[in-house]
Amino acid sequence: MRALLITIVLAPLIGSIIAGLFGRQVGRQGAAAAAIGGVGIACALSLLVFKQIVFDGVAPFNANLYTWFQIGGYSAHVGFLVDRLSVMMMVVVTFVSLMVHVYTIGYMREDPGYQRFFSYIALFTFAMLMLVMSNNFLQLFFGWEAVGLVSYLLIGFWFKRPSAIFANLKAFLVNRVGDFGFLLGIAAVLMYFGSLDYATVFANRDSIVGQSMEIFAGRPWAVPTVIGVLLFIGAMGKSAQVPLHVWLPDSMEGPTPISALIHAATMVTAGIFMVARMSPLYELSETALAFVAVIGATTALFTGLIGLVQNDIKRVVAYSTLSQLGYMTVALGVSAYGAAIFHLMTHAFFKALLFLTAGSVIMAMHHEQDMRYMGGLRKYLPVTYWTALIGTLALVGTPLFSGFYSKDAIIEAAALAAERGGSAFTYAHWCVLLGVFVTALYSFRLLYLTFHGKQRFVVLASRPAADAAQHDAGSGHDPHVDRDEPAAHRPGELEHAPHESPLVVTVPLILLAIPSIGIAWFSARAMLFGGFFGDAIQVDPAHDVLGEMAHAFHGILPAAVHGLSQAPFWLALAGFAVATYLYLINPAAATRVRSLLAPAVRVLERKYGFDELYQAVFARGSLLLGRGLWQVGDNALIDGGMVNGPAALIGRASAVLRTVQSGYLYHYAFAMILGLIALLGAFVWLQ
Amino acid sequence: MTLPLILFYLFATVLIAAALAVISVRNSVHAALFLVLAFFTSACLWLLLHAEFLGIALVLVYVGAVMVLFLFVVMMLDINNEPRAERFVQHLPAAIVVAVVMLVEVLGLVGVRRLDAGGGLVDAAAAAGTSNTEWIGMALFSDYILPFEIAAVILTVAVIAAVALTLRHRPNVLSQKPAEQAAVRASERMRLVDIARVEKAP
Amino acid sequence: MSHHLLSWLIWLPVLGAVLTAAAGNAHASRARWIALGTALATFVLSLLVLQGYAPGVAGMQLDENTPWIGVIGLNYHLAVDGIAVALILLTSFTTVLTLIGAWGAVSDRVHQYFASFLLLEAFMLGVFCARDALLFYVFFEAMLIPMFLIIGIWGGPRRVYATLKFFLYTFFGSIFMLVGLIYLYVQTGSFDLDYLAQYPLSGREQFWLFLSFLIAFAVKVPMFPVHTWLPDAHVEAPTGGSVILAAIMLKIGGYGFLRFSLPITPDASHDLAWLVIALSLIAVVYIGFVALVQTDMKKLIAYSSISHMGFVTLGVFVATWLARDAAGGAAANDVARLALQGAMIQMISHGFISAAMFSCVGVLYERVHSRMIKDYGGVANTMPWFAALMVFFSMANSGLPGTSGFVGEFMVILATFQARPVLAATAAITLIIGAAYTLWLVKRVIFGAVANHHVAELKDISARETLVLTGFALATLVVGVWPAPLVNLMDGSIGEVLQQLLRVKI
Amino acid sequence: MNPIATTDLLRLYPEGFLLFSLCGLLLVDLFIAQRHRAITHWLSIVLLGMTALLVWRLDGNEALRGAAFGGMFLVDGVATVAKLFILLSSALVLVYAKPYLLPRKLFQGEFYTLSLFAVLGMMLLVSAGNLLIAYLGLELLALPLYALVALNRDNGRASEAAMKYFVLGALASGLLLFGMSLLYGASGSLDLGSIRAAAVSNSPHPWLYAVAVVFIVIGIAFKLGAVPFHMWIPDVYQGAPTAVTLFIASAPKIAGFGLAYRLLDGALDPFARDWASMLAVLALLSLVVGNVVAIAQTNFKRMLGYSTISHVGFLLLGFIAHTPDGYGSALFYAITYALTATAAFGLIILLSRSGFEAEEITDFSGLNQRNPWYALLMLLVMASFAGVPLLVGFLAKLQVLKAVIGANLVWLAIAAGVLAVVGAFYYLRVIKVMYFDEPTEPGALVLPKDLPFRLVLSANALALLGLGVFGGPLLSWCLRAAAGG
Amino acid sequence: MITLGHSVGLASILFCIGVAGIFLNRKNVIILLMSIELILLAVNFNFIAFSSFMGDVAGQIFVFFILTVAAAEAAIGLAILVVLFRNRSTINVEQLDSLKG
Repeated sequence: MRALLITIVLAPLIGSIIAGLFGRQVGRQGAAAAAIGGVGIACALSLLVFKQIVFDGVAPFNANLYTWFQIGGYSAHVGFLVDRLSVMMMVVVTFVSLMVHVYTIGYMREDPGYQRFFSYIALFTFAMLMLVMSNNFLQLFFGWEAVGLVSYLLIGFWFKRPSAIFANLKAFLVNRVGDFGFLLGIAAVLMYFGSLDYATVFANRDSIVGQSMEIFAGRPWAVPTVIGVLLFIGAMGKSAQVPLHVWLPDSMEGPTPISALIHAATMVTAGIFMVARMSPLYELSETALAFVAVIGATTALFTGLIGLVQNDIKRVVAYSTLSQLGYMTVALGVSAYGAAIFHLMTHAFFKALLFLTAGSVIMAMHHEQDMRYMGGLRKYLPVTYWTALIGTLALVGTPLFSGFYSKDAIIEAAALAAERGGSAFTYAHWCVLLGVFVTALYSFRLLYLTFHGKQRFVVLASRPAADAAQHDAGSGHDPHVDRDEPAAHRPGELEHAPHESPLVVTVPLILLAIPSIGIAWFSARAMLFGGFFGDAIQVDPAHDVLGEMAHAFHGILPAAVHGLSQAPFWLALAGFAVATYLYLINPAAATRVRSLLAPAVRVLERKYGFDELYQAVFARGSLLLGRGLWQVGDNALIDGGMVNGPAALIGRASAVLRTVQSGYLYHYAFAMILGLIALLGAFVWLQ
Repeated sequence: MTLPLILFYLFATVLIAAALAVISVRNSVHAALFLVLAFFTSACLWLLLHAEFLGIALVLVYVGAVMVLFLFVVMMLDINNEPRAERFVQHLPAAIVVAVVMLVEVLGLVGVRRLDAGGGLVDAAAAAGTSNTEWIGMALFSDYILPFEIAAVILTVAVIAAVALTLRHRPNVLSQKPAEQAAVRASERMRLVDIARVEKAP
Repeated sequence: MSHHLLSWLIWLPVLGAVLTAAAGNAHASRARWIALGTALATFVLSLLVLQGYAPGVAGMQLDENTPWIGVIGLNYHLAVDGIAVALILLTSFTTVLTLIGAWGAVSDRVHQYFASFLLLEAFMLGVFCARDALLFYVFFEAMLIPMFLIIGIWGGPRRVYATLKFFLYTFFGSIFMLVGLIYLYVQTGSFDLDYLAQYPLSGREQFWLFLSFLIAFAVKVPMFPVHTWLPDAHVEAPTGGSVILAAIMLKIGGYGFLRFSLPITPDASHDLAWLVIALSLIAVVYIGFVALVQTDMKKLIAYSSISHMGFVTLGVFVATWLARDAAGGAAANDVARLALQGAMIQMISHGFISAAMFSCVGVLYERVHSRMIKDYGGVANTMPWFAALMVFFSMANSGLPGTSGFVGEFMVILATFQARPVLAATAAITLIIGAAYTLWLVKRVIFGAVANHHVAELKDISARETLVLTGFALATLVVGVWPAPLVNLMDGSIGEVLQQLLRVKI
Repeated sequence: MNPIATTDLLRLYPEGFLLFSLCGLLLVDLFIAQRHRAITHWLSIVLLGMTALLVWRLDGNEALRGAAFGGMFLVDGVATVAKLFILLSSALVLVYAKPYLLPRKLFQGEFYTLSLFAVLGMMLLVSAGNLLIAYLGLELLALPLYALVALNRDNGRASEAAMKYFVLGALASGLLLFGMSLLYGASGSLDLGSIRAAAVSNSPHPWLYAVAVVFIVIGIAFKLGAVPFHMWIPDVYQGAPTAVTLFIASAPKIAGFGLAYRLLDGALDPFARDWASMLAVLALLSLVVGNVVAIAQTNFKRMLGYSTISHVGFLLLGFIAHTPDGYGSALFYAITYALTATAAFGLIILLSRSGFEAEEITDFSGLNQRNPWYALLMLLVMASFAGVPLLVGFLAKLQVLKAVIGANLVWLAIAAGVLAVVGAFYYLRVIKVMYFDEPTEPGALVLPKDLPFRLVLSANALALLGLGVFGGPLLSWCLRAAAGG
Repeated sequence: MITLGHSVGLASILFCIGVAGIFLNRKNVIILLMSIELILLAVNFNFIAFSSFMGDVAGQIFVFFILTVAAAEAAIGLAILVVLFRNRSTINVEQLDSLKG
């Protein structure tokens, strides 16, 4: 087992190192092979381990590989904890990554940074695996930061683009804000448990019940709450929860949609996973849970709203991701960890699907991402269209689709939690409900604007195909063409008709479409109610909403049927109807609505002004502060006052004193006599 | 008020007056002469203090030698007596104040009154049944022989220094050159020149 | 040789320096090789020291003690413990790489340049080996001259100002230490650190002595507000100078706290810890913000050095709190050890990272002859390998786990949290600011489109430069991934420092 | 009327030898042609050497320790150490002087004879056991110096310096004499020992002591050049021919120590508290004025003049502890200072040529490019002045500070230290000029032919390092001597 | 009856006059030399006074030497003066200020 796990982790790393450091030697194919091979191995073995743990009932693996440091009673190790929770994550991560790798072959074909890219994503897989397989906080933090690093590299992959390198800096810093809390959380854990190992910590979880600490004098806070909140701040950064969500949309700067997928479907789930992993601790604090729920709910609803007004196809998907993450977080907040993880999984599949379809569309449109210049693509890209449709249906939670089960579970859990009381949970419930409507609205808007309606682009067949193909090859992939520079052609003009993407692209689409539909059929019961996770997740009986729901669950079909009668379904339907009317039947109405709700729209387009605020307060503020401290503190006060000041003073004193040496004999003699008088007076006369 | 005391006061007054004159008169020659006066009076005072030998020595050495040297230099350099700089006048008060302060301090600290408490004047030489000169001589050439030698050295130094500083070799002045005389070779002493015979014209 | 190992370690570089200087201006390459050879030999010796040191055994080892200048009580007393060994390794290792890096850095008076570095190495090693307070001071001061010359002769335009500032600042600080030491000698009749550690001192004495040490070491570290010499010195110094300065010289300050303040004035160290901790936190945050707005790469890195060294002092003095306030107890003791370990590892790691960062700047400077950020941009286009390394070191500098930069800060923050969570939070701000100024630098220099023709003409790093940078990279990585060996090397000694700290002297 | 014992004469053997061979030298010199003047040069150096040898031999003979001529002349440890180093540094001076005097037409016998007389004076001074000898020794030292300063007769500055030196010197010795007369009045004796004794037992006019102390201290302060009795130093250092400055800067400092030691410790020990506090004030003033004003100087000799003042401050600090250790430290300080100063001025002479005095600091620009070796030597000298460890200057400062702190004057020690930092600035400036600046004149340095000069100079500068590293024996010797060993 | 106080007092006065002469004098150096002679005279007075009132010979011996030295001093002083005058063709103290600062 140990050897198995080590291989799983190291295979991608080795692949990454080969592709990265020896890319020149092994060449493009070599790099691709190495990376894919590594991740492939990891994926296969993960499935194997999954089988062993889930079906063969092998006991969860928990052991240290080596000791990181050992100081007195304190020790930190590198080790693995593989139980049902982590193995599930391992499968998701490796599988999605594998898809991405394959897809990359085609997507990045022409990019000079081919090897580099493979090395990045393989490295990402490694980091993510370290994160999910960790058995202690230290290693968790390592993976946590490592995925941050890779996302930094991925977003800035096309480092010539100012927007890209701005985005990756932003992403890293915002994540760092989260890590700030996370690190302190870890410190608190160490303080109260004296250890960083999950096992030890969870075993002694009761020791902190009722304890309180004074972070600011005279303000006792419950320790579980402090720990919970601090750790969750980390999750907020990684999982892009309001108000630390600002980095995710910008992260779409990476070579879309791959890095986008990395972020949307995989990396961001780290936060969700972490909270689920910490369930034993969170269960100790109502307050922490409420906090989680509120943040999640806010994210779920309000980021979804932003999605409504976006025109960039990627960004719509990105915002929908944000909103879905909000759902998961809500699930965590209401102690429906199973639901959260379940939704995480289903979402991974259908969101991956959506991203890849988006990518396919973008490729077809020669890296035109603005939906206002699309439309009617259905007939050009049939495969892409159908797979996209499936993804959308799953996303909005159409009964029988995987998304339905996970999402409904969350909403119901929220409802139950709300009944149990607590304004926070009520708020959460309402948010997720409305969220359903919003989700349907923007999802179908995307679908319609892209694939339906009359095509809003013209094809200039003037140029010879070869040239066009050559251009197609060049544009976007070739880093020297910068998207922010005025493109070679005016928006909405294509050199030649769009065409369906190659197999390496479509195959992953299809492969992802299948689980998007059906994965829930045979995993819903287990993961939601079946205690699939065993003791990896612990829920305080008082909070066990899933437990209650379990009684109402009688299987997949009944659930679907029952779903038809539920509010979420009708809300989704409403969203679908509105979208259909505005964007398919009567596009003119859309503009009218826009102008009608102009103020609201503006707010949404400004994304509630978070970016501006941060830019103004934190970015500029700290620059101003720094400049002030430097000029005033260092240069003026310290150097001027304490260092050069005295020096100059001595210099001046010297210039003055030397004039005493006037050169006149009688002055010299006079000085001596004054000395005599002074000595006589001071030492004899006065004694 | 015995005679010696009267004389003491008399000479003291003259001495102080002369001293003041030395440092205040404009003309260097006059200053020198006042200094001579000062020496004379102090010599007299020393006689009153039973230091006959030193009194005479003072007159001989100082008035006879040093002061003459002074005058000689003054004359030689014929220093023009430019009028006293007005800065002198403006600095004068400060200087005088300082001088007075010093005087007060010194007098006060030395404690003139307290000194009077000590015994009166004793003529040790007479007590020893010798003259002051012999008294000093005895000590000088027995206990104080070492200083005496050193003093001799000092005078030598003075001679060397003075010569080194002032002696200038004038080209047209004949003087002994011992170094060359010592280094001279026999061949250089005498040179034979043959003079052509002079024929008388017929 | 084995029982004079430390002496060899110290005096071999001196010999090498003499030979190097003797090579003369005409034979630059000969001088270079002699110097490099010496440095390598010294490195080997330091490895022997490591091998000769037994971590398990308590107390100072490889002891050499002979009277040097008996009348003034100066003994030639050398010995090392784990802490010293670690720093010795750092020194000899860094010096080798520095010399390689400086290979072609200067064209005139090469022999003097390399000789100065060897002298510097010798004196720094001396500082780490010295067990006699005065001997320590002697090396501590002697070090100034070669550095003074390095900055002054081969430095930048404002080198004279910078080097004078550097010299006088340090000289000024150490004067107080000297007076303190003499006072101790007058009281105890010995300069021997082991003896002084035992000697009881009144609270008042400890107070003043502590301050005198504090001034000396605070300048060296440097701590706010006596840090302003460092940016100037770094900016003007040649690359090699900056590297040595940042990598080793600053450490001597931290080392001094461990060797003087804690053992000799334990009570004062504890009572005045608040002062040092406050200054450290100011350094971490204030300096972080200052670093953010620098326009000169070297200056930026210099400020970041100050900010990172803040963690060292923070760790050391938080340890005094933890060890004493937490009412004893094994746990409290362990936290204190955690703090000290953090401080020490932070020193080592900062040695590698800052050295590497300055070397990176040096690489660019040798090509473009500018340190200004605005003169660069898009370096990654022309120097991919360099870019990769620079990004790596930047990440290390902003404390990414897996690099050594993380370990020390992590430990210190964990420990500080147990003393005062608020302080830990303040210190943790560096997570954000540190990343901000470092990565912003990377963004402006490495990434982006090619900024100007200078950048366009850049050649990627040569084999020599690669050697240097990868050397540092490996060190950073190893310590980051597996700090255990380093920790174990120092653990025993740190335990002893704590024991000394716990001894109440009043 | 007691006869002179032979032991007395034996105790005086070195001085006597020097005196008579000196008279011999006078005659020899008279018969030496100018082109053979080197003979005088070497003869006088040999003389000093032999005298040193005699001093050494004398010290070896325990029986001859003690007082001669009824306590007028003392042979003890301090006297021996001081004499040996007076002779050594004077010998250095003579070696260094030659290359300076030759091109300036000053290479005359007078320089040597006068210098040797001064040396004799110093030797008497340091073993004076009697006010009279002290006074005569002082004058025997001073008079030749006055003359030497003016030796370059055609140089206005030199003669101005000489005149200032003379007048102030005379004034100072007048003050000293006044003090002596009061001491005599207070104790009824000229013998230092009995003065000291009378102070505690039977003094006819005890109150006079206190006054006398002030005048004595002033006399000493002037000789050493402590503020405010320092005014002559910068002018004389600058005005005098470098060779003479070199002389004034070196050996007389040791002699000055001797004077202070004899009078303050030998005679006025019972009043240590008084003069110690006076010296503390003077020392502090000297440190401040010396270090601060030196910064503004551009003329090297003048700067060294001010630096001397600051070092005198340090030297006096050694006295204020009025313990044997303190005196020993002061002696060590004086010796090391003398050696450092000789090296410094020697290097100035090295750079100066006929018609060119390397007096300005800027004359040293880029010396490192022109001649790295001598630049290194000057670096050592400056570092030693500044008190950087491993150089002898550090040992001396350390030792003095120890004495000060031992006397519980920590604040004074700190002040001295801080002012030493100020002082470091202008020493560093010289290094800066040599190493950082570009040469003002191109090409390598043209060295004087005089090989012995160069060798001795190098040895002298390296000795600063050597003594810094292995100065222990010398220091302990000084301490032992002061402790009466 | 002459007392010790009288003579020492007189000496002190004389001494002060001599000292004052040195820093009062703004004119030529010769006066300075004369002032020095005055100071020495005062010192001699002290010695003689003490010597005679204590009946001890040492004081008078000392005076003897002071006279000797003073003569030598005067000689050298005047020599320097002559050299100075040759170079500067003035002995005005006001103009002896080429060395300062």
